[in-house]
Amino acid sequence: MADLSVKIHKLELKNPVMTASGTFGNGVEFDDFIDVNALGGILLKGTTLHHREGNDYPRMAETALGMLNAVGLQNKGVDYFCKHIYPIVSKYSTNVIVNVNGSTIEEYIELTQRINELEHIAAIELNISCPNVKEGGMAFGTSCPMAEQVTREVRKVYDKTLIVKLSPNVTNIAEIAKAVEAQGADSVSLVNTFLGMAVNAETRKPVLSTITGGLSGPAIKPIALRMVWQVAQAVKVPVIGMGGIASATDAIEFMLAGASAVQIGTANFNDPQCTIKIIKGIEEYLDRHKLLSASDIIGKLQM
Amino acid sequence: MADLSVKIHKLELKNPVMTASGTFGNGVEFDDFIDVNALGGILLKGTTLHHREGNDYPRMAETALGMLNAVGLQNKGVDYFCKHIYPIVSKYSTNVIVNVNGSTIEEYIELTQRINELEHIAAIELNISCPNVKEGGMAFGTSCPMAEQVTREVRKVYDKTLIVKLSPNVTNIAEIAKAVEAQGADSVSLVNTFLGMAVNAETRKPVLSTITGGLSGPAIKPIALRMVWQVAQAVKVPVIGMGGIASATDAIEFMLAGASAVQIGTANFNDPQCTIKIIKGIEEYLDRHKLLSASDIIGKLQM
Amino acid sequence: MKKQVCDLTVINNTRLNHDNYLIELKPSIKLENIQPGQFVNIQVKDSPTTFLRRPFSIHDVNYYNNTFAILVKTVGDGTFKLSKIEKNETLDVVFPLGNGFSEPSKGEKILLIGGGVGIAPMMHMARESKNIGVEVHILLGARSESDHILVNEFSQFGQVHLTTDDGTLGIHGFVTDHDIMSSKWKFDRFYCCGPDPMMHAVAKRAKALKTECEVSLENMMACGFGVCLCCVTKTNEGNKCVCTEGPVFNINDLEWQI
Amino acid sequence: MKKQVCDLTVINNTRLNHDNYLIELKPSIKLENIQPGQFVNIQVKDSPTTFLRRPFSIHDVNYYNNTFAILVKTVGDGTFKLSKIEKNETLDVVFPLGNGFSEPSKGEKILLIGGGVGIAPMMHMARESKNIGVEVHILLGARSESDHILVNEFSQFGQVHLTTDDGTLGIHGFVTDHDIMSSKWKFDRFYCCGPDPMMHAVAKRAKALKTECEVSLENMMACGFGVCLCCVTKTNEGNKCVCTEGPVFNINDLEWQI
Ligand SMILES: Cc1cc2nc3c(=O)[nH]c(=O)nc-3n(C[C@H](O)[C@H](O)[C@H](O)COP(=O)(O)OP(=O)(O)OC[C@H]3O[C@@H](n4cnc5c(N)ncnc54)[C@H](O)[C@@H]3O)c2cc1C
Ligand SMILES: Cc1cc2nc3c(=O)[nH]c(=O)nc-3n(C[C@H](O)[C@H](O)[C@H](O)COP(=O)(O)OP(=O)(O)OC[C@H]3O[C@@H](n4cnc5c(N)ncnc54)[C@H](O)[C@@H]3O)c2cc1C
Ligand SMILES: Cc1cc2nc3c(=O)[nH]c(=O)nc-3n(C[C@H](O)[C@H](O)[C@H](O)COP(=O)(O)O)c2cc1C
Ligand SMILES: Cc1cc2nc3c(=O)[nH]c(=O)nc-3n(C[C@H](O)[C@H](O)[C@H](O)COP(=O)(O)O)c2cc1C
Ligand code: FES
Ligand code: FES
Repeated sequence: MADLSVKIHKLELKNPVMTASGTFGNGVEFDDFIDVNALGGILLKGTTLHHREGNDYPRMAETALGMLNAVGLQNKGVDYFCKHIYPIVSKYSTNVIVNVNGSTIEEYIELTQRINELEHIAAIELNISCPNVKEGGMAFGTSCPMAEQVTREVRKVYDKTLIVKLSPNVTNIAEIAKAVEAQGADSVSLVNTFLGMAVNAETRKPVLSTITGGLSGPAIKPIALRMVWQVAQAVKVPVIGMGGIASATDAIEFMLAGASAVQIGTANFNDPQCTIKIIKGIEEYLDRHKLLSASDIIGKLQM
Repeated sequence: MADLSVKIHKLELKNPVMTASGTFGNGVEFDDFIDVNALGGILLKGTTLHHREGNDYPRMAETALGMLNAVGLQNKGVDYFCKHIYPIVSKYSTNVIVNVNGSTIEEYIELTQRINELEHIAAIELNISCPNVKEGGMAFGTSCPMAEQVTREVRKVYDKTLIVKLSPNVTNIAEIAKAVEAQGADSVSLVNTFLGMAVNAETRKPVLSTITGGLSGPAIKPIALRMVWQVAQAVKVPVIGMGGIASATDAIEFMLAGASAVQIGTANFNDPQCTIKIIKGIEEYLDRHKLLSASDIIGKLQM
Repeated sequence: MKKQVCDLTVINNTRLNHDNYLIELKPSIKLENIQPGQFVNIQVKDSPTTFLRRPFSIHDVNYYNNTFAILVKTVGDGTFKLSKIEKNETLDVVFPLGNGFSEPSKGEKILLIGGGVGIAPMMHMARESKNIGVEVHILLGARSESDHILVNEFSQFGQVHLTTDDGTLGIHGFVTDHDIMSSKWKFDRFYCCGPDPMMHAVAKRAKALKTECEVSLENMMACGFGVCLCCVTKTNEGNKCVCTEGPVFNINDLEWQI
Repeated sequence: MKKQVCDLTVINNTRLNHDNYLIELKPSIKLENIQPGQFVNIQVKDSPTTFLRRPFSIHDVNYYNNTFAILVKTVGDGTFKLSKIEKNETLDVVFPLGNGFSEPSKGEKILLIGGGVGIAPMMHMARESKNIGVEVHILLGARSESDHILVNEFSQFGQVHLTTDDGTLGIHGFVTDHDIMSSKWKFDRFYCCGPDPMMHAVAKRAKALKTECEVSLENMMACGFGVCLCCVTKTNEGNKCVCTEGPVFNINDLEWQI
């Protein structure tokens, strides 16, 4: 049986399959469906310094093999997180990673410092790519200087594994990846959602309360895969790939393109057990191809 | 019965439905299926100054409700066009528009001058967004200064309707749209295809000979619609919307978001008669909503 | 019972009228303690336009046969495909989801109000309420006579009152036009599920009558089990997820302008 | 005949073996002059993974009943869904597409070579060729005995020769291992359709024997009628579209390394 373990900087993942922030709650919502500890790691939902109500309903629109969301980082803030959520997620033996969001550099720093104190949080994922908030969010991820600055400042106050999550809504994602790598990111994860829109022709109104939202799901896979491939060639740090992954085959494609690990997002909604099936499928694939370890496919696309 | 006619600069379209370049051949391939003259206009396949063989097979990959293509502007060049294709397409009474491609500014200019001489070509669509060629193509459409320059130079030698076709592979498409408008574009059309990629997990090879290709079809509709909406707010010239339109409802959504006309691309492959159905559907919609003309929905999204 | 994702066998699919289908499902695990108002989330296969699961109220439960039923009204391709499902086929279902209606007390008099396919959760509610010695009245509203379904089945558990928008059956008008909703009836509780405007009208009446009232919301859902945060509704305590903190809400907790 | 896009009625869908289905279709317009080797392009409904139409060779034509048949081998969801189609359902088909095999002359001796589902276009070819007084031999290759289908039907039009990769029926080996492809038979023409390696091997043999040889290619297609330029193959005259300038090519025109 093939060795599925992979490394993302200091993180040891028992397999390359993680969950994507905002699609897996705090993990506990999945306890009824799967053994969360069987995953390589879990990304908790986006956290901010202060409580956020998020955007108004409707926050969701179904599209061609995809969905738009405009949740807007609804969460109870870091105090609540430390008091009520952290104790629960600390029980997991898998890697638990917090997705960190700010509207200003200062917020990113303060939030990171708070998370830094939490022993069982193995890493943070710096979200500089949320398309659903008015301030900060994607603005940091679509400008090289801003991406650099926020990474540099957060790096100063954080010594565990720092993953920076990139926005796909850019002309040159490899450039942003190189910029954050140069500022000390230990890994980059991509892609966050694509800015999209849905219109109701009958009511002649936008479907989402926020007009635009973030597109995820199988529809975006070809673009996400291209971006992961471009970024993997541009940086030396490990790349975490995501965007429309719903099967082991999808995950393997991302790994061949250069991803050391993958995150599963929207697919969790359709099948709360898909992550476990994907792990099994990768294992079967490696065995069938007589490969000894997951690293035998990472970046092994043959040209 | 509602008045379907719309205007794109000097072009009078009997209805807002055109075909997208590269998906409609030279029109004649559709003569067996539809009355091409019933369309608002047709965009001929991408033309270059010199003969191009295009890329190697495989040039196509099917994706989640979409497809990647890597045709690479295969065409016989402008001499052949003038001699053999122009005489045939001149028979059409609808607007016939040439999609103009170059690897250098000089090529764009020379090609435009050649097309300018053709009486029955009502307009050109300057393609600064082809992702499938090594030189030129998308490079012009993803940089503001380059987009400005090519538009300015072409404008100098062309006095009929100049449409500039934008690339979606950018951070800020509205900015590019404003830039080409300022240089004299009479209209902008968007979007061209999204740069994407497909991998065959079994062979561990890219599916396309060119590794990456352009994504089109319903999958991209939410992103295309958002871009059309952003561009329509940013420019004063008429916007031509496209990207995944397959039904009258899709077309109406783009028009509500601000498109004065639409182009139908990939949907022509699935249903060679879809353009005619879309025209009928728009007409029915207007009648059902007691609207007198197509212009009553253009940009009429209610916030 | 614990949330599950499993393949349920279709025991029966009965067409009730032009657009309503009663689908009976049998899990391999034992059904226990399904609260009236809870729902299931179903994967629709072979529908390119149906990407996400589709939520349906648990219509009725038969613990003896270990089956439950859902009532499906065809409105788009997802429900259309479901309506074509045949006996012995399986459906991939996540269930049971959400919180049900709060349990009435023995001796109370309650009114279950269902509009359109909103009657779906009321059968299980009517059955369970009658079982514990509650006086059940059922008020069903529909557009027209042919839209009224399951009237006989409901009448097993209490008196049924009907309205139609066009007057072809029962009282001519909306449910709130029915005398049963007037002050003289003195219900302890209203339980309501139906189109938004109807639930608002019922809630308004309930406030006026000072009657306890719960409504079951049908917000658009992506996950159905509390992780996507797409299905929220505004409450006194901020945004709450309809899928896990509802779908049933007491109208006093909602920020409705009524 | 002129290219059409229309709904064809399924007259019959016969399962031939584990993965091959013979689907008979009836158009409302009159069939005329369908060339052997031409193909149709079918819209597959209800398959989220099947976005584009799927091309199939025209297997056989019955002008008298105004029907034609296609032979479908299930390899993915598109062909799987097609294999489930039932009598009286309709399929949305674009046809006839492409150029057929060049017509042999009366008195000639030809060998039709089909590998796997590549036998599909050969029935119509065999029938038409026999009709005009050509001596037809048919060489069918398959993996194993159970993969050989329609052998009796082919034998109406000429002598059938069989190979299997595993030796369970006919000659053990590939089609090129069969004696019928040796120099002593002196065929005027080979017509071949099957997996790429097989067509290459046949082409090589044809070159060695100096026998005229046409092959039918199965490149991936997006449109099927010459507008997307996705299906190209390299020829002496540059890239040509398999859908409109093929699918049948003379091997001398192709840039194959043989
Ligand atoms: C908790 C809950 C319980 C439900 N119980 C039942 C039930 O017991 N029986 C039943 O038939 N239906 C029920 N519904 C509604 C049902 O889920 C939708 O009708 C179904 O998802 C529509 O799917 P579709 O693919 O057929 O239609 P679509 O093609 O997705 O939509 C068709 C039309 O219906 C509208 N629509 C779809 N879903 C909703 C929604 N949730 N709210 C408002 N409009 C919507 C769309 O905007 C569109 O106009 C319930 C919904 C929820 C959230
Ligand atoms: C001109 C032409 C004529 C054809 N005639 C017939 C016929 O008569 N009968 C028949 O059964 N099939 C025929 N085919 C092949 C048939 O079109 C494919 O098998 C079908 O499109 C597969 O669809 P799917 O959705 O089932 O498989 P998918 O899920 O799309 O694919 C399943 C597997 O098959 C491979 N595949 C799919 N299409 C092709 C292709 N064109 N070439 C090589 N590999 C492919 C895929 O890469 C994948 O590995 C023909 C193809 C062409 C181009
Ligand atoms: C409902 C929803 C909420 C999300 N919330 C977050 C978030 O809080 N932080 C974040 O970095 N990404 C968030 N994402 C983006 C996902 O983590 C992921 O990057 C994206 O969905 C693409 O992957 P997928 O196609 O597998 O879903 C969210 C996505 C969805 C669908
Ligand atoms: C096979 C193919 C070839 C194309 N060739 C061209 C081209 O030559 N010039 C051009 O501007 N756009 C070309 N396009 C892009 C389309 O015109 C259109 O912008 C894109 O496909 C998005 O629209 P759709 O989703 O409706 O197809 C091509 C698209 C496809 C699928
Ligand atoms: S539907 Fe996802 S949280 Fe309610
Ligand atoms: S398949 Fe489109 S040109 Fe051949």
